[in-house]
Amino acid sequence: MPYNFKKTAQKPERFTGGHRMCAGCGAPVVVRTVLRALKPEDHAVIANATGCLEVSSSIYPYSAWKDSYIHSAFENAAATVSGAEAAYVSLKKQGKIPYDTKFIAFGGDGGTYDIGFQSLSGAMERGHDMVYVCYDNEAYMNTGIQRSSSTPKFADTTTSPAGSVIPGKLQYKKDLTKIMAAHGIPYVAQSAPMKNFRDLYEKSEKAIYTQGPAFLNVLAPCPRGWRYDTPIMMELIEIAVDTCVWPLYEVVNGEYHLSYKPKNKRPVEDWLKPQGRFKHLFAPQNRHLIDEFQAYVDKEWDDLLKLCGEK
Amino acid sequence: MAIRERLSGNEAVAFAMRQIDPDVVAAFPITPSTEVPQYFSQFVANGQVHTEFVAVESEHSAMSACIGAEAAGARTMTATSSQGLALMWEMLYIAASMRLPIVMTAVNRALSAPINIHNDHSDAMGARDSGWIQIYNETNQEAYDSLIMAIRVAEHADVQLPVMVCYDGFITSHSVENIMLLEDELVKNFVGEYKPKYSLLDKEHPVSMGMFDLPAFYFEHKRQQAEAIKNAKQVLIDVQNEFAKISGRQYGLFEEYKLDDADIAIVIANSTAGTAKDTVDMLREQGIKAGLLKIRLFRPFPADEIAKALSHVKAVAVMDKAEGFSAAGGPIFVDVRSAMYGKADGVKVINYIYGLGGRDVGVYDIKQVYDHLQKIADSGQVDNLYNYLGIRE
Amino acid sequence: MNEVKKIEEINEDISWRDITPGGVAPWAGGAETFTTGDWRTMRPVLIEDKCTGCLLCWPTCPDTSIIPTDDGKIKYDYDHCKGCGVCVEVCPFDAIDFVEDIS
Amino acid sequence: MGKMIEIRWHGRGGQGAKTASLLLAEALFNTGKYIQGFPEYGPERSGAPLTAYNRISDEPIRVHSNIYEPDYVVVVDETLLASVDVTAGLKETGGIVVNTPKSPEEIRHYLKDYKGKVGTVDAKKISEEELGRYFPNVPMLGAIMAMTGLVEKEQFIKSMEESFHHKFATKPEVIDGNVRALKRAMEEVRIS
Repeated sequence: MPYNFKKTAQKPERFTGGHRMCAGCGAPVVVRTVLRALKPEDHAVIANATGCLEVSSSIYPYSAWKDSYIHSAFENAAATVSGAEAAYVSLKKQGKIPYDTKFIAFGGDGGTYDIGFQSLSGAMERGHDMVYVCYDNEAYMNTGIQRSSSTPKFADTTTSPAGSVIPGKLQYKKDLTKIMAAHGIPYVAQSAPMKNFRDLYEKSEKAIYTQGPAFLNVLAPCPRGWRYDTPIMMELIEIAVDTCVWPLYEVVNGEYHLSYKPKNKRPVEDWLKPQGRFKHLFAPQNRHLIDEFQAYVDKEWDDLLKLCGEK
Repeated sequence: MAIRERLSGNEAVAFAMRQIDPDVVAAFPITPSTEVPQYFSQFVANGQVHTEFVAVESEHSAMSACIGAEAAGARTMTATSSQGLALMWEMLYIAASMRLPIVMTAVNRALSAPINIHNDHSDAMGARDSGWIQIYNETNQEAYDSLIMAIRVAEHADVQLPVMVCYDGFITSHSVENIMLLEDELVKNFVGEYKPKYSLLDKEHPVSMGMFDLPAFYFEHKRQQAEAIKNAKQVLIDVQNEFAKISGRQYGLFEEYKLDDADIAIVIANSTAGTAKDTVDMLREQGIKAGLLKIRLFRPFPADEIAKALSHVKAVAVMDKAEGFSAAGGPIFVDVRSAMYGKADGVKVINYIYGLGGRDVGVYDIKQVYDHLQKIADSGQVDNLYNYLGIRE
Repeated sequence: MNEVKKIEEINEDISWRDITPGGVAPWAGGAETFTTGDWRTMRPVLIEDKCTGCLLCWPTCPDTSIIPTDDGKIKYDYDHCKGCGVCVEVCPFDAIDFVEDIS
Repeated sequence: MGKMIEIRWHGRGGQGAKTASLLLAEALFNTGKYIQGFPEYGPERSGAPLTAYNRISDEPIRVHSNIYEPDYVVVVDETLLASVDVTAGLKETGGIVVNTPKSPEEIRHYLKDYKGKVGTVDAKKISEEELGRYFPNVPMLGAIMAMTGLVEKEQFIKSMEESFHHKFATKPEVIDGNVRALKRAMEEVRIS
């Protein structure tokens, strides 16, 4: 069915207000949109890795989740939900569950790229019918903005601080989306909530209703960690996409498809400038670091275009 | 009609699991428990069970998947040993605290380092305060029986806690011995249907589990959990009495062997208890009043009952197959001695660490312990409180 | 175990006997009963005349506090709106004012 | 009360000494005995010397330790005589059976001055002729049972036949060969 923005607004909300995420946090925006892609009649079991989203959305006795929800630890949302999915398969086979249930895991980049990576890889390989959604805010925000393997190069975090000798994080961001695609699972996509949310909604719908494991990597800005003015979140997401820092694409049964190609690819300064975590790059002596960042983004973009048959 | 069979401990436990027919089993191979999921996956492959078998990529994920499955209302089981149990550590506490009645076979093996695949109780003893109910077992028969009973204890409304059924790696797990098995129907009826109060799969009543507790509630949840494990003692007694009716085998919270008139006694868990019974018989033939108390339910610890059972003895040696590194005795010793304080004060209590990393212990090794106890009983003096059996000095 | 309480009965006065075991919360979406409106220092205010009902602001709210109305526009749930201002920025028609929230 | 009999097996990893001990346990279990069958486990792989044990009794067996003073010893691989002290702790009232074409007298020479019974059987020849492959454990089982006389011969063969039918349910063609190998070993074992 073609995407109808206004119709999606009529679907019931499955993630409520009253959670304790920061004002202007990107994660709940991602969660709301992903869950909106569920058919209203379908029940969902949601697993959540320890992280900002978890501690803020499930403070006893107040749960922001209208579906069934489970948190157990930091590194194992994928394993936890795979157990629930196995229970469903078994009980359904035995005729004890008459209705369809969907399985979705949410983790931040810490719980996904790093500590939860093994459990994620295992669950994907085993082929559970589930979606793993990484809301990627590019650092361990819950514990106070420490670097993760998703943190971009040069970002200033509390464990990769920009100092007089070392200009922030020294390593490039891990390309998890491609790593997940290499698992050979039926559906992998990189997305972001932007404009009329079509991209994220449609990818969520495909991920949820594709039989077998699916992975979504979704950019989720963090005003505290990235140090930008809270209200500009949506603009910042657009800049990430238009600079090709965060390209939108999907990998369907192994085939790469580009979801969006900016008409005018913007320079990375547009992305770096509004964010306090990159402030040190704008000192005159660090110009070459911005050039390096640009060269890296260009190469990655080029590689992606080739993979997508766009070049 | 009971079925006379000969099975290894692992075969017996896998057999029990087939009869229990859990909804989900998630497990990862580790010596010496590997055979349990291995045998069980064959039952799955042959369509003999309804179970969804999840061959996870680690023990941490095994316990995580068990948590997800049990939370989803599935009767869930697993098995592990040693490092596997250690890797599960974080999730053991979470399983217990989320009040999920998972039943696990823990085939006891030493912990690294140095790496060692043989038997001692370091693994399970390390998990003794994780909130799991722990039942230790001497033989394949006892392990089989306990596993079936564990389902009932775990899922009981007054308990709602996971249970760990422990037995010795290789000695019990890989040794083929006689066993009496129950018929499938009998086990099926005994364990009954699993009807959890809350389930993630209950569409009509969606729930959130694994919530974040602020200080206003965490303490209350722990108090509630403490009550649940306290309840497990009476529930186990009831379940064991019921089990005796279908099996003819009556179990207690612990087993007393020639203890009622004993002057000297040892307290011991798992397979070496059998060896020690032979020692007791040998000593009894020599007119020495030796006795034995075999640990069965270790968590919750039946402190009052054990203190009472030992109160008339002159000298007791508590045998630990784990070095607790407290420098004040092994884990069973600490609990037994603490239980006896104020209740059996006249009794001299010493500790022996034995059998670490598969160090074999025979009838005559145990006799040395009784000889030591006899000396203490005769003199009324404890020379050494902490002792090592069979170590090269 | 005692009967399950209502979410509003789960408070700091009740006994350990009366809370749900293991911290299970059988109150799906119960967070709605918890208000976060008092976190706000700035308040988004809809300028009805300028609002075209495009709804572009609605999905961007981290607090599910923009509610589409029957007349095709939106209204605010100020019990939960934390005043982040994302909706203000995203509105193509300048139909949302952002004012200091002094009550 | 029946006396408990303890048997120790010496073989090499991959040769089936462990399987033989389990087969023996099973066969005697089928005759109504209480049994134990357990190998000594280590990280060693195929080829390494391996020990396995049996206990057999008319009463429940409670002891759970290794066997240090066996009544009988079975040596599945003759070459072990050079490297392993196969008669260590072996009771003089018992005996030892070795897989070899040599005579008991020749073998006794390798066994220090062991005074008990010594038996030899050419399990290699028997298994190759009857099974077409080198599987020494079934002939060795036959030989040790002939020496111990733990159960009546016909009863033992019948019990083993049952085990084979169970074990080789998917390849019944090997059952007859195994039964022949077992019977031949029981006949051909030389004991002095």
